[in-house]
Amino acid sequence: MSESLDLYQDAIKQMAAAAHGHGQLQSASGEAKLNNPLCGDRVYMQVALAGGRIAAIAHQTKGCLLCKAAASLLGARAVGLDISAIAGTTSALEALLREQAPVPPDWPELAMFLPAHAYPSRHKCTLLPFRALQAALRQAGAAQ
Amino acid sequence: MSESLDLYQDAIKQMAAAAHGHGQLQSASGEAKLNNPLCGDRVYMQVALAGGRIAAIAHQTKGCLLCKAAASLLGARAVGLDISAIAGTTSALEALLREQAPVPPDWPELAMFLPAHAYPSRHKCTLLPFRALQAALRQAGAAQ
Amino acid sequence: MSEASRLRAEFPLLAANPGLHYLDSAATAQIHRTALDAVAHHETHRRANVLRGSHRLAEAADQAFDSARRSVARFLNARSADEVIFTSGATAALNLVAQAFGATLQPGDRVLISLAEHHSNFVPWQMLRDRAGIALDILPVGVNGELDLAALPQLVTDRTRLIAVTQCSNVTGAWTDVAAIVAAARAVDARVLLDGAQAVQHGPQDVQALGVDFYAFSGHKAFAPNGIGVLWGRAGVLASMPPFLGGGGMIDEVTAEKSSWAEPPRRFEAGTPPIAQAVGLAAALDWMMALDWATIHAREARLCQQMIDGLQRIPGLRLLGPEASVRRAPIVSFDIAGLHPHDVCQVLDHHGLALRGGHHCAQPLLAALGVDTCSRASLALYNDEADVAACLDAVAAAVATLT
Amino acid sequence: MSEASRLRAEFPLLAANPGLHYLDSAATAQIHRTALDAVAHHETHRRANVLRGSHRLAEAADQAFDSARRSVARFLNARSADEVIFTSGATAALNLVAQAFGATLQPGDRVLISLAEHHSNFVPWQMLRDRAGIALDILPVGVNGELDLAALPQLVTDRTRLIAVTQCSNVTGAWTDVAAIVAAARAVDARVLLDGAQAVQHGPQDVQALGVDFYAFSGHKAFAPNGIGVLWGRAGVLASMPPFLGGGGMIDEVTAEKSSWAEPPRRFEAGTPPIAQAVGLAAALDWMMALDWATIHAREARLCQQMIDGLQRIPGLRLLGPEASVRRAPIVSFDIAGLHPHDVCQVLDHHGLALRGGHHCAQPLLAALGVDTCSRASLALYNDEADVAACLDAVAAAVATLT
Ligand SMILES: Cc1ncc(COP(=O)(O)O)c(C=O)c1O
Ligand SMILES: Cc1ncc(COP(=O)(O)O)c(C=O)c1O
Repeated sequence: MSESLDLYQDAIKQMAAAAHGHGQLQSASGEAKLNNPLCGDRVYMQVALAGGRIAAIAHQTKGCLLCKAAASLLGARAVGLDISAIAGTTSALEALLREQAPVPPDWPELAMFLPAHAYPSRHKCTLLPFRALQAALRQAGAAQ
Repeated sequence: MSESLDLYQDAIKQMAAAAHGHGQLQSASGEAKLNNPLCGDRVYMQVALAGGRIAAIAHQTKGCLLCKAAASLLGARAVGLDISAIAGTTSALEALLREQAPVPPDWPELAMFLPAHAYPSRHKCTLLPFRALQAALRQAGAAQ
Repeated sequence: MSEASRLRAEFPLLAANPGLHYLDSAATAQIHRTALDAVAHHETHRRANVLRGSHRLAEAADQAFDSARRSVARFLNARSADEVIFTSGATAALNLVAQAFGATLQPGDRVLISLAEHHSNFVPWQMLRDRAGIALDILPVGVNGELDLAALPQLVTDRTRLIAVTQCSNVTGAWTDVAAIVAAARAVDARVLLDGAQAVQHGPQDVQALGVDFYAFSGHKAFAPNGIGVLWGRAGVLASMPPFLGGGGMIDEVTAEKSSWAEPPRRFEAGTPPIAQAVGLAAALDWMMALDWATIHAREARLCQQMIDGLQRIPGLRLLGPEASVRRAPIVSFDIAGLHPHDVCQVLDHHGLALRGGHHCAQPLLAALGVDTCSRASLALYNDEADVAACLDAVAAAVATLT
Repeated sequence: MSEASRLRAEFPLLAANPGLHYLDSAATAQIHRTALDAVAHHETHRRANVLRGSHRLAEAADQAFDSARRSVARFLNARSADEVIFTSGATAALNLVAQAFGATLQPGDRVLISLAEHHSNFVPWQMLRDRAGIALDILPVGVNGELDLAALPQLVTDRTRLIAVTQCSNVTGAWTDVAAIVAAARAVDARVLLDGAQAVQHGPQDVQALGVDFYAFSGHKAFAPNGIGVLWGRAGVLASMPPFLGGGGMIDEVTAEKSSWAEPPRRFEAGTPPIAQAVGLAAALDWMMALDWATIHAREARLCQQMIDGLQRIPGLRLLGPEASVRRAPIVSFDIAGLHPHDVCQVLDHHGLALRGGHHCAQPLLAALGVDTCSRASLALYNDEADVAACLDAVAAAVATLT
């Protein structure tokens, strides 16, 4: 009980507070609403595509710090990427949560989620924005 | 396991085999079919009344030895009795099964059911013909 | 040793976790050792199927099961053990009523529930509405989540056949004014179902004094095994209902063409019932019946007040639930501005506290209270001052950690 | 020590009752110590409600529950653990299909069952027929109670949507020719439900190889706790079904107006599930998966044959069940002319044998076999030659005592 709770390191709190990408797009190519019925987390994710790549992203996120930090990270980093890059990063995050797989070099920020490995019930919260983005991209019809 | 099983004393087997009252009445004042869904025992009981007393009784009984012995005992003894006498004997049999209450002096044959005290799952089988007779009497409209 | 620590020592999980402050009894109360021992003893000495016994084990299992039914009847002060139906839990009990009593309703009949219901006493009625063409009315709640009894007169009509409400909210702890509900129902000859899930861990109940027609609860919230629950129903009402599930044990006779049904309670207990769990439940209820509830209630109320007073001092924290004047169970839910309950409860866990954060299966109530989720501390007879103090410290720590 | 006595020693009840010849495993198999220990361990170290965990106990309970689901999936060789639904027993699982799959049927659609079904796979379909206006067809049985597969072509029609049959009769022990049923169903695009209640105590199953769509069983017949059962369903079929019961845990979102549902399996698990029982079930199934089933099957078959051969020599005794050529589970039912099974089993009990007499919740089958009731000896992996010999002696003694 005395070890510190590194789940809530400053990186997470700052990323969540920054709320990169929070808002709404005027015209989206695709969007998705996902929720986690067990905890009430909700993500509304929109993307605009240009040439198969994300040109703009916006989200409205109700959730815990992990969920908000993940959404904010996508808000900061997703522009310019295509659906397969997002799929790869989502898998990397899953593996990192599940089995402490290495942090992908191009997404060093994912390291902030490593302590969540110890809390399986929080994995879904963390992944929810990534899943929502994938769903929005699929809705936009972005071919893999 | 070596003590003998006094549940199946000769008195029971003989009473069951005698099947007193087995058959059907030409014209009954009342009748009832009762069954025990858990074991499949079935009693079809008919009575004819005269002056508020049982003038004739007949039954068709599918059941275990206890059930058959009880039906046969009623076939042998019920004629001439009224509904309240039957109610009294039924209660006496219940008490005897439940808590080894004394055998009523006017129904010494009930003693044969005393060993069933130790087997609560058999109490219903034993009582079924008595319950069927009571139901038949009620159907005959015999006032208490 | 304090009374609470003496009690605490009787709970295997709490005894095995001396550092744990368990404040999640509204979700699941810890099992009392007498219940756990009863399950092991039954499985080791009397395990057999029931109701068709023709060997001594089966006979012993039958007797243990019947005796468990009588214990439940005593716990509820039911008129007869034949009014006690064993189910797999409160949710199954509530669905049983929605389906079997529901089958006796006509299109246009009305059922009244409240906005404060747990999903288990909400969704079955929506499903019945959609299936059977009945109308579902919903009693609103006030700003603190208490049932708005002033709305009863408009909502209880000649077509109202059933009022189904919780005895105690799993979010706010508010006890329902059951007498008012029963009076309103009786005026139109409607039946009353009480969801007692949150009540049973706070002592024996008296269904006759409550005056209701159905009462549902779960074993796991009564210091007993899970996988077992009870529906109590008034004999006459049960007798008028068709079966819920079909299967072994609930029939009178089955033929290829059609089947007929056993009398209650067996009519509503299809299949092999949860036998060892019923025996465990009886052990827990028998143990509860021997306790001094006046003392326990006084302690629960005192601790609840300490919790409320302490939480109120935390900046940004909003308490959900009734005014001080309303009788409440020791359940305290709260929302801290800007913090998500899952994060709060995670930090609390880090400090050795078990609290639950989320929607608590009461989304309509939370929506009425203006929140999506909240954190909840729920107290039971094994909690003491140290649990409350630890909780208050840890909530303060959580605010510091998370902001 | 023989293999059977080594196994026997692992069952708490059998170890506590050295003189007992337990031949009633078809009603309830004895619980294996690993399952009983797993329940006690769970309740002592991880007891919490699941699926909404925000403290470490709840997290541990969640993981134990998820892991139990994966054990069941392995035991059944299911494609995914998400195809495994925990219920309170086989009867609840069968009713779940009758109601939730039943709700997808149209008036005029047909369901085919057999005359050999246990009431739990008979009555729910009669109830569905009477409620939903579907037609119920019944596959007849031959003189020995085996399914009359020759009647399949006439009974399987374009309107047949489901064939629901037992994998193994609880009266005759006959195994169903599942491949023939599946082929007939596939020809008209009907689904197949297999009632595996009697199969699971004879080893792990392979639902993919069986080729069925639903598979139901109970924990208490699989050396596990009672109060728990499983419905396995093909993912696509489950996804097309509306919920069965309403309550906590099965929703996506609840509003006062309407609710939406979670994905399977949670959609079909309303309320707090039987958590400790699931953990106990997983322990029993894990233990079973490590056994040498070829050896056990050979012993079961040998003992079954000894029982049949011995009983056949008793004058007036009629064996029910299939010809020697048909594959059967070690279940032997018999009728002795002029003797009632309850009396027979009572005398057997006096000699230390636990057998069951009655209609075995299979009245339509018994009627087809021309009896109201019968006595049944059922063998499991802990039985040995001594049990069979004692049974044969005691049946002879019963005939002497009762005539
Ligand atoms: C008020 C209330 N009703 C019903 C339930 C459902 O109980 P269970 O999940 O044990 O079926 C609960 C508990 O979750 C509850 O708090
Ligand atoms: C073939 C068969 N199906 C279904 C059942 C019902 O199982 P349960 O009573 O455990 O729900 C049984 C056992 O009683 C059975 O033998």
